Amino acid sequence: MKRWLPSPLLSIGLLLTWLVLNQSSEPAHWLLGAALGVVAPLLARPLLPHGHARLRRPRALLRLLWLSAIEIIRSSVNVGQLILLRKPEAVNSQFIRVPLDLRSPHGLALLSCLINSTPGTVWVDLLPESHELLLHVFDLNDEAWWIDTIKTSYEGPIIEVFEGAGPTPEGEEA
Amino acid sequence: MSALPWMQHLIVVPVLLPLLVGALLIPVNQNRHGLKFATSAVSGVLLWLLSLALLQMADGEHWPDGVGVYLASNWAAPFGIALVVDRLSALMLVLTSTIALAVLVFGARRWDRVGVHFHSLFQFLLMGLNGAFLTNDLFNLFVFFEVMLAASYGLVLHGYNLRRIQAGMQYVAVNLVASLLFLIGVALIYGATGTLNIADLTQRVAALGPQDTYLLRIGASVLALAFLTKGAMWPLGFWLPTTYAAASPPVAAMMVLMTKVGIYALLRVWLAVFGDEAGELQGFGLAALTAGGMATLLFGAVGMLASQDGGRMAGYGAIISSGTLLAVLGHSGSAVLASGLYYLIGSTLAMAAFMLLIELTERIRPPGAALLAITMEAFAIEDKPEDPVGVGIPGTLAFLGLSFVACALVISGMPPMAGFVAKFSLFHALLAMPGRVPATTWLLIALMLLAGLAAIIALMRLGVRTFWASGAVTPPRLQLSEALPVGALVGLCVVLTLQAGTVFDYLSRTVDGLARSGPASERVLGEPPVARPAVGEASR
Amino acid sequence: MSVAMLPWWAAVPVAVLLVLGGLITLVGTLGLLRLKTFYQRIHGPAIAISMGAGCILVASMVYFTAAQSRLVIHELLIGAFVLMTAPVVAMLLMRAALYRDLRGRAAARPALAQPPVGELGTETDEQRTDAAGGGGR
Amino acid sequence: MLLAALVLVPFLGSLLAAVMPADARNRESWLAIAVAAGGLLVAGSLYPAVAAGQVLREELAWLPAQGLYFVLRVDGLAWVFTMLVLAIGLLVVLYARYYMSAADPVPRFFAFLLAFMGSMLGVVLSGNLVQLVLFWELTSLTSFLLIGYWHHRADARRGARMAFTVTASGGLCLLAGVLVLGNIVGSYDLDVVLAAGERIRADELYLPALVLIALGALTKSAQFPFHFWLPHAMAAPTPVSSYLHSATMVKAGVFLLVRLWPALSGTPEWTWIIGGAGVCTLLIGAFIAIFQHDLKGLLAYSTISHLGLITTLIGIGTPLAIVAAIFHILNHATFKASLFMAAGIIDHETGTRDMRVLSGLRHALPVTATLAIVASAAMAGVPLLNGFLSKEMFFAETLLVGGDTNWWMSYAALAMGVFGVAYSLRFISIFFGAPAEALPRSPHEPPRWMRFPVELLVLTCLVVGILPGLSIEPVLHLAAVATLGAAMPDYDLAVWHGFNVPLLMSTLALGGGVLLYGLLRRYLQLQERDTVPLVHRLNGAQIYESTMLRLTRGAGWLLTHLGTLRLQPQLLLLVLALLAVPVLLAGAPPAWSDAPRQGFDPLFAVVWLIGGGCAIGAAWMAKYHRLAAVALVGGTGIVTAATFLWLSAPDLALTQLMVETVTTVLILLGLRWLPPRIEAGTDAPARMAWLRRSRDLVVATAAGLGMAALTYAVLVHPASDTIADFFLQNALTGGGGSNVVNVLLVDFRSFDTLGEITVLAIVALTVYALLRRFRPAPESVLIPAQQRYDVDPASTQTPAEQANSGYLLVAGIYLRLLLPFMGVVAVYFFMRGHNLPGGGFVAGLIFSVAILVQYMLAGTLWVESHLQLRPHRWLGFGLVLACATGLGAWVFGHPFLTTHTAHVDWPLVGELHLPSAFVFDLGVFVVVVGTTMLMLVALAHQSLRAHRLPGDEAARAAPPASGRRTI
Amino acid sequence: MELTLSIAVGVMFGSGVWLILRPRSFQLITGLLLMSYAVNLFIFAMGRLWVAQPPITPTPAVDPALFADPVPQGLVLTAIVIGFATTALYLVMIIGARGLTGSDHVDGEEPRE
Amino acid sequence: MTTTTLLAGAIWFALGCVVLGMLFCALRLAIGPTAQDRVLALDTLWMCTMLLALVLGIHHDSLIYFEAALLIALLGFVSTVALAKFLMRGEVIE
Ligand code: NA
Ligand code: NA
Repeated sequence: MKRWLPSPLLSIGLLLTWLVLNQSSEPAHWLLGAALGVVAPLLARPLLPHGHARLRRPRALLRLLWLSAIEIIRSSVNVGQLILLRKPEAVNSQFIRVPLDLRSPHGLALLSCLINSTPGTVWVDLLPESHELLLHVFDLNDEAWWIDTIKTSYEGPIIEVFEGAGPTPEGEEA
Repeated sequence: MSALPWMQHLIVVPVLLPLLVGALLIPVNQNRHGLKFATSAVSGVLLWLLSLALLQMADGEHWPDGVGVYLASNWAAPFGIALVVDRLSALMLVLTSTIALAVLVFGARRWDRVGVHFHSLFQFLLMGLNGAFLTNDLFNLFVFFEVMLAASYGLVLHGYNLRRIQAGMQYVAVNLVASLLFLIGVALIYGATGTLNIADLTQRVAALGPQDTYLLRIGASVLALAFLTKGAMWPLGFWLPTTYAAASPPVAAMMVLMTKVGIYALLRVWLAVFGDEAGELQGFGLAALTAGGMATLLFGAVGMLASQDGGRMAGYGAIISSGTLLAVLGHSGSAVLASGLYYLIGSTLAMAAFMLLIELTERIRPPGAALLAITMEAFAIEDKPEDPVGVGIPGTLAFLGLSFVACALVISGMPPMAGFVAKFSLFHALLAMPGRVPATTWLLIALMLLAGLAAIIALMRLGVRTFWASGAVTPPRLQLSEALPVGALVGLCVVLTLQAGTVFDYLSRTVDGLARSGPASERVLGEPPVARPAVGEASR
Repeated sequence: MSVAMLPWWAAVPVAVLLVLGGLITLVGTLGLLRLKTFYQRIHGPAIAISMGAGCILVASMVYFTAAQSRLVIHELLIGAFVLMTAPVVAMLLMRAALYRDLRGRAAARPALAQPPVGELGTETDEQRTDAAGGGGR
Repeated sequence: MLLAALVLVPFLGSLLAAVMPADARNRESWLAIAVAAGGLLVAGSLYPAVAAGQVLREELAWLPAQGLYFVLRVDGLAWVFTMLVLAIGLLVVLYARYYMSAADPVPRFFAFLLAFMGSMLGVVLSGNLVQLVLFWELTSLTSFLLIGYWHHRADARRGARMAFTVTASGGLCLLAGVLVLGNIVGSYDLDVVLAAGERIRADELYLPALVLIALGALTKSAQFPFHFWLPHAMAAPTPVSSYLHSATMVKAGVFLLVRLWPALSGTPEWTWIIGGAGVCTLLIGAFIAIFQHDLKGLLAYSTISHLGLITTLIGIGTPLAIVAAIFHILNHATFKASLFMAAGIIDHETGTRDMRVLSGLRHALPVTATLAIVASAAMAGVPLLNGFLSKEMFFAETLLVGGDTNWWMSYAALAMGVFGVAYSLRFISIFFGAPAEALPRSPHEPPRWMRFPVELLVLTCLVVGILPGLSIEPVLHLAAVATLGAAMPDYDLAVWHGFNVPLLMSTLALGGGVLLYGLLRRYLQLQERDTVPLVHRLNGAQIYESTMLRLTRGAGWLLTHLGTLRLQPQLLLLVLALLAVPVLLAGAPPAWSDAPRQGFDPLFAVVWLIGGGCAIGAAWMAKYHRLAAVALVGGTGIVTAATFLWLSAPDLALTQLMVETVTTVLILLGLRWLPPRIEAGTDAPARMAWLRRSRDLVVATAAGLGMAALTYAVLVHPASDTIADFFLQNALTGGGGSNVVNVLLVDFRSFDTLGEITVLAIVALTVYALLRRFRPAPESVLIPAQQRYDVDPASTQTPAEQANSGYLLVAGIYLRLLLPFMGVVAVYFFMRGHNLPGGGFVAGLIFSVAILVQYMLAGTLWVESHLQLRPHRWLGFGLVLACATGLGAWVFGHPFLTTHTAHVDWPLVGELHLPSAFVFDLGVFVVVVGTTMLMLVALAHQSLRAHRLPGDEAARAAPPASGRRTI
Repeated sequence: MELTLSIAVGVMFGSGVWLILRPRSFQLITGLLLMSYAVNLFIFAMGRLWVAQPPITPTPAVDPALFADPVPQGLVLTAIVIGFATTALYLVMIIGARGLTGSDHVDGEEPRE
Repeated sequence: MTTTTLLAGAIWFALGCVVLGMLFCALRLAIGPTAQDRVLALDTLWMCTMLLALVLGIHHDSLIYFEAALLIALLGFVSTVALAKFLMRGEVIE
């Protein structure tokens, strides 16, 4: 099964993509979509060294996404206000470093997606030795608050989603 | 449903065969020279036979009016793309495949190995050339021009060195801009007339409104600029000598054909669109062509005199021949066309042979001798006359010398070779025009004679330096595969001279067909597509 | 004008979302134009990408669903793809800028080959036009 | 056939001789002798007919359409010349058998000689003027080869070139003249032309025709001012000189003048041009001849002088003068041939031709000396020898010129006679005096058969000189009648005409010549002086050489001013042509009263404010800020894509977007190898640069305005009836697709698409081939500075490490996850293309970009170790697939590329249509992928090479392994 | 809209012409790119301007006057692709020339002035 | 006010905002000053074009515009990434 369908989630995603793209639910499209869902990951597999992500807690993921969505809207309004109302010189943009415990590449990817999608913060780099996240914050008031928010609101849930409760890193070679 | 007679398919084969062969050779490993050459050569031979067959068909009773039409994709002209074989295009196909065969054999032992994918590029070049000769659609002509040019870019840079890449930069840049002009021209013609098919244009031109006529004039002039850049008209052809001199000999020989394509295209479009059906547009722009042709002729002559190395001379020789053709065509149109075409055949064959020959003769001369020889001649420095004891010329040198003389005679238009016949018949045709001979005719004749003189002086200088003043001790090493094509091309020039009457008969039939643009265009537009299975069924 | 006649329940949200999306986009790009350093500027488009695009995508979904009387949700794909590609762009661009600045500064002041990062964010880099070095490439 | 054989056999003999072995001297000689003797027999057999006044003609159609027939025609004149050419030829061949050294490549010699003989016969026998020109030029060519026979000698090469240049140019003038003549008469046939004398002389083109023909004849006959080539032609082996400069080559010119006498003569122009040249030549030639030291040089100038004499006679143009001219042509041929041969014997025997060295040869070469003395006497015009007779006639004719009041012609003739005697004495002097010492070889009498030709010729001189009426009269009459026809005068060929003025002149000339010679020897150191008095500055050869040099230099100068080797001027000219030519040709535009169809859209205007701004910005930045220029061009591209979208061309928008992306990546890949701009030297004149820039700015602005105006003119002008309607109406029914653009590409105009994907394949192969030989600039060989910056952790990592665990880890997760989605999207765009925007091109580009992203992410090595892409195969397969799809139509009896649709009924899925256009489009897809991958990957591979290249340098630049980072 | 597009074509063409007259190979290739954009738009304009009338025919029987002209679009598509290919070729040529000649001048050598 | 005029107004407004946004991007693209600024501006220009396509789709009540937007969403980032990588590493494909 794993040999022919390395990641059912991905395959389903592809099938759905196909159906949505064609805006059709004809049997032919289901068939073709399914075929693509099987073939595309197989063809792409040699180029995926980290394998596919496995979601341990899908529900935690949904909750995380919901919270992030709210955060995105809030930050958007903030940034918009700053751009429009504050003098650019008065905006306190800073780099900050956030020590991370998250190791899973997929988890890190999700984290970066959430951080970057949230206006006002940009993921810069992951410092290799210290495993710290270098972050750029548009308007920094309180560095500790940022570090804390990221660790609790984002990193924690992500670790939960991908690694379950346990600390074992996931995502070796598929 | 009625099937297309299989003979009819032959029209498209000159495009398809090289395409398929070229494509099949792409994945073949670079080390398998033998296989690549063999495949390429088989294709060359087949193309040659095929072009002869098409010539036969076009000249015979096979098609009414000697015009064979092939509707690619089975859509009637002007909607689909029509390929048209008439005597002229068949002639160009024969010329192309002949030279191609010679070049292939010539390149067999050495040149196809100095870079990769020689044979694929070569086949694609043939495809482009053949397609350009066959197509009756302006945009398709552009596409085949691009096929031809792209392949020629590759071939000019084949096994590139400093000189080739410098020349290539010029060649490619100028032709890229010229291609843009081509597009502008074609687009404007479409914008003005609403069609791309040449035969359709022929029929539409006379009925255009003043605005569309104006746009058509502009479009046609821009298009002509593109053709003339390829045909190396002064002042658009400065890239040519540099490129010829830098390209490897087999490529340079093929390049000779390519300048002719520009002129062919111009001829095709002009005879059809601005021919006898064009109303007030008949003969549009020909005066400018004459002037440009004369300037080109003069420029070629000057360049010939000023050049020292064979490659450049050949380049200016090609410019002279372009200039001659353009000037006479502009001057008298179809009245001199038969002679012009004869000239075209002769000069192309000789120039191609010359291109190959130059490389062989360069083996005679020890490197560095050239410069010394030039100074010596220029300042008339005499070395002491030695004892009157001759130097034996072994067979190779005799062969090379004879071929050189033959080529030089054809290129310069000196008797008794084809070049002279061509020039004489051009003169005769120019002078035989009704009415008093205008001064421009005399000027044109004088220019052609002067250019011939310049050519023969320059070529003699080169020949003397190469064969007589080289101080060569050992005769150059020559392989049969290198001598054979040169000999064959020179032999063809001789045959062309001896059989001038026969050739002219064919050419006058060709011109008869071309001069009346009406019937030919009706043939193209009237060719019915093969009946499809029911229309509805196909679309279901 | 080929806009279809929509019922009120669809037209109003679409209109609002469009206006909102347009405004946010405008503000985001204004940020790009107005802010003083690159590190600040990168935050401007972020709102356009996240919120502006989001609003317009939703508007599009609602509009076509209502206009065609069937569920049209293929805009979701756009949203998903943007979510997956925008972070890559931001990360790479930010990191490129950072190391370019570090390198530029190291070249300008060889003694300070490895300056602390914290110093970077506040500095305006307007003065340093990148003529020859990387920018000229 | 007989006449044709007469001309052809020498050429066949030439070919035969050419392929004979080098050491077969006897065989070749016999061949040549047989050819000449056979020719003589044939020609001789024609005598009865010719003598009876018949004109023999043979015709062969060559270019009937152009009125060009191969006509061989023998009348008296032609017959006499034929005999002359063949007879002297026979003797020369015999002589050459002994003259040529065993080391000389004799086959070549005889081959050239026979070819020359054939050409000469062709000139003489031509009954068509164009054909005459043809053979005329052939004599130039073959004589060029003969003169340059000893081509290892520079003087031979130079002499050959000079002779050829002069005579061939003359030949071209002759051709022009013949064309004019043909234009006047309406035929090139000799008989017709000769019969049309009145018409020709009355025509307004008479003078040009005369001048052009005279140029041909005068150059060939070495007449002043073209005489200079002849002495230099003496570098040829002596048999060649003996043949060319007595009976053949130089005689062709005077032959032609005699030949055309009926058509052209009888006008003052004729007399002035021909006679004037003749008089100048006879005086100058004779005078210079006296001061030569080289035996052959003396003979050469004497030849010039005698030809001047003949030309003068022709110029005088009275019937009697023509008789005299023909007579002297024959006489000169005999004595001059024998003299050249004698000179050759002397050269051969003594090893030198220098008259300063030679003396007293009568002791060693008594027979030769006698022969040479007799021949010289004939040359000097001593009575009882043939030269005397014709010279006497010449004197008589000169007296008639200008009536009783004008004597200048007679003085000139007398002077020439005096000089002639003087140089003849000079020639003879080598046989007298003390035997020379220190000769390179000690002389002996030559072999019997080498001397025989000389003996025979000298005998002829004597016989003709003593018994002209019996010997030469009939022959001369034959030639003269053929020329003069009804104008044939009465004349009397006798040795003694009583005491008259010509005899007095002859006597004066003889006496004066002896006196002059004596004086010159005594007072002008004739034996030693190096220069010719009075006229030594008049060095034709030097003028020729410097003319040629100036010609070459002038041509070079012109070339640099008329042309250019640089690219920028060429492009400028192209743009200027684009601006000027259409405007000039199209004339004034007609009234243009149409209004725009679409209203003004401010948003669209703003969009193009962006696009235009980006374009101008790119133009501004491209010199020093390449990356900025790339970005700005990208901006223009995006706006273009948006425009396509806006204006109902979704397919174009999609393609433009993808091409934009790929182009950007491509240019960046290329920029890696384009090191920072090297600043040009500051010494470049800034003013010039400014001028240039202003000029270019004007040109660019004009081009932009022109294009804008043209576009606007079309846009506001309603389209005429276009072929587009057909496509719109038939796409769905006939092409089976609703996306008309796609149906155009894969059905209506699929032939274009086939060509287009071929272009892609060609370019990919070319790029690949170029990169195989790519050598980077030294400045860019090193790893880029960015990668050597040791603060960056990536500087110590391989690309694969960067992607799998380094800074690209997080980005890599996305990019790798996106790969299958990109594939699916590619399939989507491919599948829908026939009905909706999309198709093989776009799909191919999407697929390529998907792969490309992986290359960008993990580097070439990693990707290729995990995924084998073989772009070459893709290319080949795609092209073959597209072709094969097209060829499939043949099976159904349809033309190439006709589309067919297969209808497949599948369970569950239902009926599926598989149009062949779909397979064709698949071919397009495959080729696009192959092309893009081959080009980009080939470029990317260069980085690998560079990483290997710098070796220790890179190692030095790389930081120590770890731990020096502060972040 | 007609005016805007005309000016757009003109500006791009003019910028391209300016660039191809410059001496540096990168300027030349940029100029060629801009010129081919301009020419593509020009060809496109030959079908006149149509807003929201893409040549996609929903039914067999259509009124051609209601659709944009597909022919120029087909031509432009071909021209875009060929232009892309030739740009790639020229790019590789200029880096090849830069490597061999040591100069980025279009003539492969700095002009002698 | 009908729904059509309401929608039309909103669409015009959105189009205006997007086009103006594009103009801002283009200005940043032109003035730089650093290379990364230009790259960022270019990327934003891509995004704005995507939004333009979407709004135009609504404007013309047509799904034809969707594909262009999809393509930009999926692949618009590639040239930006290439540029960024070029800035950071000096070459696009290592
Ligand atoms: Na963010
Ligand atoms: Na007198």
